[in-house]
Amino acid sequence: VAANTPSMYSQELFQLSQYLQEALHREQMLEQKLATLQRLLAVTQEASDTSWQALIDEDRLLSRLE
Amino acid sequence: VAANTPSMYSQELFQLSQYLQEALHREQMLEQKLATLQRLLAVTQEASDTSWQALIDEDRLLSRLE
Amino acid sequence: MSCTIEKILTDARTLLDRLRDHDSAAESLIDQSAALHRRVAAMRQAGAAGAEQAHDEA
Amino acid sequence: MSCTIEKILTDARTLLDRLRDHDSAAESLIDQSAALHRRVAAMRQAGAAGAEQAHDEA
Repeated sequence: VAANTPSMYSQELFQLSQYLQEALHREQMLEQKLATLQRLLAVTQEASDTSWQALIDEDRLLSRLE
Repeated sequence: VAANTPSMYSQELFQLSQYLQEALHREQMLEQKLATLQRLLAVTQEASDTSWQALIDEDRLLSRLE
Repeated sequence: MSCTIEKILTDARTLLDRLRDHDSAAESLIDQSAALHRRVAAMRQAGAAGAEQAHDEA
Repeated sequence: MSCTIEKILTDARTLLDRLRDHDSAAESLIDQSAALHRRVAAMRQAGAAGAEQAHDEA
Protein backbone atom coordinates (compact mmCIF):
# COMPACT_ATOMS: atom_id res chain seq x y z
CA VAL A 1 0.00 0.00 0.00
CA ALA A 2 2.80 2.39 0.93
CA ALA A 3 4.30 1.89 -2.54
CA ASN A 4 1.01 3.13 -4.04
CA THR A 5 0.98 6.29 -1.98
CA PRO A 6 2.33 9.24 -3.98
CA SER A 7 3.56 11.16 -0.97
CA MET A 8 4.23 14.31 -2.97
CA TYR A 9 0.46 14.59 -3.29
CA SER A 10 -0.54 13.89 0.27
CA GLN A 11 -0.33 17.58 1.22
CA GLU A 12 -2.38 18.62 -1.82
CA LEU A 13 -4.95 15.90 -1.25
CA PHE A 14 -5.28 16.95 2.38
CA GLN A 15 -5.82 20.57 1.36
CA LEU A 16 -8.28 19.52 -1.32
CA SER A 17 -10.18 17.40 1.16
CA GLN A 18 -10.38 20.40 3.52
CA TYR A 19 -11.64 22.73 0.77
CA LEU A 20 -14.34 20.28 -0.27
CA GLN A 21 -15.53 19.69 3.28
CA GLU A 22 -15.78 23.41 3.84
CA ALA A 23 -17.49 23.93 0.48
CA LEU A 24 -20.08 21.27 1.33
CA HIS A 25 -20.74 22.95 4.67
CA ARG A 26 -21.04 26.40 3.14
CA GLU A 27 -23.32 25.07 0.42
CA GLN A 28 -25.60 23.62 3.10
CA MET A 29 -25.76 27.00 4.80
CA LEU A 30 -26.72 28.55 1.47
CA GLU A 31 -29.41 25.92 0.96
CA GLN A 32 -30.88 26.72 4.38
CA LYS A 33 -31.16 30.36 3.39
CA LEU A 34 -32.95 29.45 0.17
CA ALA A 35 -35.43 27.43 2.23
CA THR A 36 -35.98 30.46 4.49
CA LEU A 37 -36.58 32.63 1.43
CA GLN A 38 -39.17 30.17 0.15
CA ARG A 39 -41.09 30.40 3.43
CA LEU A 40 -40.84 34.21 3.60
CA LEU A 41 -42.12 34.66 0.08
CA ALA A 42 -44.99 32.25 0.77
CA VAL A 43 -46.18 34.05 3.93
CA THR A 44 -45.84 37.40 2.17
CA GLN A 45 -48.02 36.22 -0.71
CA GLU A 46 -50.59 34.99 1.84
CA ALA A 47 -50.40 38.27 3.75
CA SER A 48 -51.42 40.12 0.58
CA ASP A 49 -54.53 37.97 -0.03
CA THR A 50 -56.85 39.92 2.26
CA SER A 51 -55.84 43.31 0.87
CA TRP A 52 -56.15 42.03 -2.68
CA GLN A 53 -59.58 40.55 -2.06
CA ALA A 54 -60.74 43.83 -0.50
CA LEU A 55 -59.61 45.74 -3.59
CA ILE A 56 -61.48 43.31 -5.85
CA ASP A 57 -64.65 43.62 -3.74
CA GLU A 58 -64.37 47.42 -3.74
CA ASP A 59 -63.83 47.41 -7.49
CA ARG A 60 -66.94 45.30 -8.04
CA LEU A 61 -68.98 47.58 -5.79
CA LEU A 62 -67.79 50.72 -7.55
CA SER A 63 -68.53 49.28 -10.98
CA ARG A 64 -72.15 48.73 -9.89
CA LEU A 65 -72.35 52.42 -9.02
CA GLU A 66 -71.34 53.45 -12.54
CA VAL B 1 8.65 14.96 -14.81
CA ALA B 2 7.27 11.62 -15.92
CA ALA B 3 8.79 10.07 -12.80
CA ASN B 4 6.71 12.48 -10.71
CA THR B 5 3.48 11.54 -12.45
CA PRO B 6 1.49 9.05 -10.36
CA SER B 7 -0.35 7.55 -13.30
CA MET B 8 -2.75 5.60 -11.09
CA TYR B 9 -4.24 8.96 -10.15
CA SER B 10 -4.48 10.54 -13.57
CA GLN B 11 -7.99 9.15 -14.14
CA GLU B 12 -9.15 10.34 -10.72
CA LEU B 13 -7.58 13.75 -11.17
CA PHE B 14 -9.26 14.09 -14.55
CA GLN B 15 -12.63 13.19 -13.08
CA LEU B 16 -12.06 15.57 -10.18
CA SER B 17 -11.12 18.35 -12.54
CA GLN B 18 -14.34 17.74 -14.50
CA TYR B 19 -16.49 17.79 -11.34
CA LEU B 20 -14.96 21.05 -10.16
CA GLN B 21 -15.36 22.74 -13.55
CA GLU B 22 -18.99 21.73 -13.64
CA ALA B 23 -19.52 22.77 -10.02
CA LEU B 24 -18.04 26.20 -10.74
CA HIS B 25 -20.33 26.59 -13.74
CA ARG B 26 -23.40 25.49 -11.81
CA GLU B 27 -22.51 27.80 -8.92
CA GLN B 28 -22.33 30.72 -11.36
CA MET B 29 -25.79 29.86 -12.66
CA LEU B 30 -27.04 29.85 -9.06
CA GLU B 31 -25.41 33.23 -8.43
CA GLN B 32 -27.16 34.68 -11.49
CA LYS B 33 -30.50 33.57 -10.07
CA LEU B 34 -29.73 35.21 -6.73
CA ALA B 35 -28.99 38.45 -8.60
CA THR B 36 -32.34 38.15 -10.40
CA LEU B 37 -34.08 37.61 -7.06
CA GLN B 38 -32.46 40.74 -5.67
CA ARG B 39 -33.81 42.81 -8.55
CA LEU B 40 -37.29 41.27 -8.38
CA LEU B 41 -37.58 41.93 -4.66
CA ALA B 42 -36.40 45.51 -5.15
CA VAL B 43 -38.96 46.33 -7.87
CA THR B 44 -41.68 44.66 -5.84
CA GLN B 45 -40.87 46.79 -2.80
CA GLU B 46 -40.95 49.89 -5.03
CA ALA B 47 -44.23 48.78 -6.58
CA SER B 48 -45.81 48.76 -3.11
CA ASP B 49 -44.73 52.33 -2.27
CA THR B 50 -47.66 54.06 -3.94
CA SER B 51 -50.27 51.80 -2.37
CA TRP B 52 -48.64 52.14 1.04
CA GLN B 53 -48.48 55.92 0.80
CA ALA B 54 -52.15 56.03 -0.20
CA LEU B 55 -53.09 53.99 2.87
CA ILE B 56 -51.09 56.33 5.11
CA ASP B 57 -52.74 59.40 3.56
CA GLU B 58 -56.19 57.82 3.93
CA ASP B 59 -55.42 56.90 7.53
CA ARG B 60 -54.41 60.49 8.34
CA LEU B 61 -57.51 61.84 6.67
CA LEU B 62 -59.77 59.44 8.56
CA SER B 63 -58.15 60.28 11.89
CA ARG B 64 -58.97 63.95 11.31
CA LEU B 65 -62.62 62.96 10.87
CA GLU B 66 -62.70 61.27 14.27
CA MET C 1 -4.24 7.15 0.27
CA SER C 2 -6.42 5.77 -2.49
CA CYS C 3 -9.27 5.96 0.00
CA THR C 4 -8.55 9.69 0.35
CA ILE C 5 -8.83 10.31 -3.39
CA GLU C 6 -12.01 8.24 -3.42
CA LYS C 7 -13.44 10.30 -0.57
CA ILE C 8 -12.46 13.49 -2.39
CA LEU C 9 -14.20 12.31 -5.57
CA THR C 10 -17.31 11.39 -3.60
CA ASP C 11 -17.38 14.80 -1.89
CA ALA C 12 -16.91 16.60 -5.20
CA ARG C 13 -19.75 14.60 -6.74
CA THR C 14 -22.01 15.29 -3.74
CA LEU C 15 -21.24 19.01 -3.94
CA LEU C 16 -22.09 19.07 -7.64
CA ASP C 17 -25.38 17.21 -7.09
CA ARG C 18 -26.39 19.60 -4.31
CA LEU C 19 -25.51 22.64 -6.40
CA ARG C 20 -27.78 21.32 -9.16
CA ASP C 21 -30.65 20.81 -6.73
CA HIS C 22 -30.25 24.24 -5.22
CA ASP C 23 -29.88 25.96 -8.57
CA SER C 24 -33.26 24.41 -9.33
CA ALA C 25 -34.63 25.65 -5.98
CA ALA C 26 -33.44 29.15 -6.87
CA GLU C 27 -35.42 28.92 -10.13
CA SER C 28 -38.57 28.22 -8.08
CA LEU C 29 -37.79 31.21 -5.87
CA ILE C 30 -37.71 33.39 -8.96
CA ASP C 31 -41.17 32.11 -9.94
CA GLN C 32 -42.45 32.81 -6.42
CA SER C 33 -41.09 36.34 -6.28
CA ALA C 34 -42.37 37.07 -9.81
CA ALA C 35 -45.86 36.02 -8.66
CA LEU C 36 -45.54 38.30 -5.64
CA HIS C 37 -44.48 41.16 -7.89
CA ARG C 38 -47.55 40.61 -10.09
CA ARG C 39 -49.76 40.67 -6.99
CA VAL C 40 -48.28 43.91 -5.67
CA ALA C 41 -48.44 45.56 -9.12
CA ALA C 42 -52.09 44.50 -9.50
CA MET C 43 -52.89 45.94 -6.06
CA ARG C 44 -51.28 49.22 -7.08
CA GLN C 45 -53.35 49.32 -10.26
CA ALA C 46 -56.60 48.39 -8.49
CA GLY C 47 -55.97 50.99 -5.79
CA ALA C 48 -55.29 53.69 -8.37
CA ALA C 49 -58.43 52.76 -10.35
CA GLY C 50 -60.57 52.98 -7.22
CA ALA C 51 -59.10 56.37 -6.28
CA GLU C 52 -59.70 57.67 -9.79
CA GLN C 53 -63.32 56.62 -9.77
CA ALA C 54 -63.93 58.13 -6.32
CA HIS C 55 -62.41 61.36 -7.61
CA ASP C 56 -64.63 61.34 -10.71
CA GLU C 57 -67.74 60.92 -8.57
CA ALA C 58 -66.77 63.68 -6.14
CA MET D 1 0.54 16.44 -13.76
CA SER D 2 1.52 18.60 -10.83
CA CYS D 3 -0.02 21.48 -12.79
CA THR D 4 -3.28 19.50 -12.85
CA ILE D 5 -3.37 19.12 -9.07
CA GLU D 6 -2.52 22.79 -8.75
CA LYS D 7 -5.36 23.70 -11.09
CA ILE D 8 -7.69 21.47 -9.11
CA LEU D 9 -6.67 23.15 -5.86
CA THR D 10 -7.17 26.58 -7.41
CA ASP D 11 -10.62 25.63 -8.71
CA ALA D 12 -11.63 24.20 -5.33
CA ARG D 13 -10.47 27.37 -3.60
CA THR D 14 -12.34 29.56 -6.11
CA LEU D 15 -15.49 27.52 -5.63
CA LEU D 16 -15.26 27.88 -1.86
CA ASP D 17 -14.71 31.65 -2.09
CA ARG D 18 -17.70 32.05 -4.41
CA LEU D 19 -19.91 29.93 -2.16
CA ARG D 20 -19.00 32.21 0.76
CA ASP D 21 -19.86 35.33 -1.23
CA HIS D 22 -23.15 33.92 -2.42
CA ASP D 23 -24.09 32.62 1.00
CA SER D 24 -23.67 36.22 2.11
CA ALA D 25 -25.79 37.43 -0.84
CA ALA D 26 -28.53 35.00 0.23
CA GLU D 27 -28.45 36.58 3.70
CA SER D 28 -29.17 39.97 2.11
CA LEU D 29 -32.03 38.46 0.14
CA ILE D 30 -33.56 37.28 3.40
CA ASP D 31 -33.34 40.85 4.76
CA GLN D 32 -34.97 42.18 1.58
CA SER D 33 -37.82 39.70 1.62
CA ALA D 34 -38.38 40.24 5.35
CA ALA D 35 -38.73 43.99 4.65
CA LEU D 36 -41.21 43.23 1.88
CA HIS D 37 -43.18 41.00 4.24
CA ARG D 38 -43.34 43.81 6.81
CA ARG D 39 -44.61 46.19 4.12
CA VAL D 40 -47.34 43.84 2.94
CA ALA D 41 -48.39 43.04 6.54
CA ALA D 42 -48.53 46.77 7.35
CA MET D 43 -50.69 47.40 4.27
CA ARG D 44 -53.04 44.64 5.37
CA GLN D 45 -53.33 46.19 8.83
CA ALA D 46 -53.81 49.74 7.50
CA GLY D 47 -56.44 48.54 5.03
CA ALA D 48 -58.32 46.68 7.76
CA ALA D 49 -58.19 49.72 10.10
CA GLY D 50 -59.60 51.98 7.38
CA ALA D 51 -62.39 49.53 6.59
CA GLU D 52 -63.26 49.24 10.28
CA GLN D 53 -63.49 52.99 10.71
CA ALA D 54 -65.63 53.42 7.59
CA HIS D 55 -67.91 50.72 8.98
CA ASP D 56 -68.13 52.45 12.36
CA GLU D 57 -69.09 55.73 10.70
CA ALA D 58 -71.74 54.15 8.49
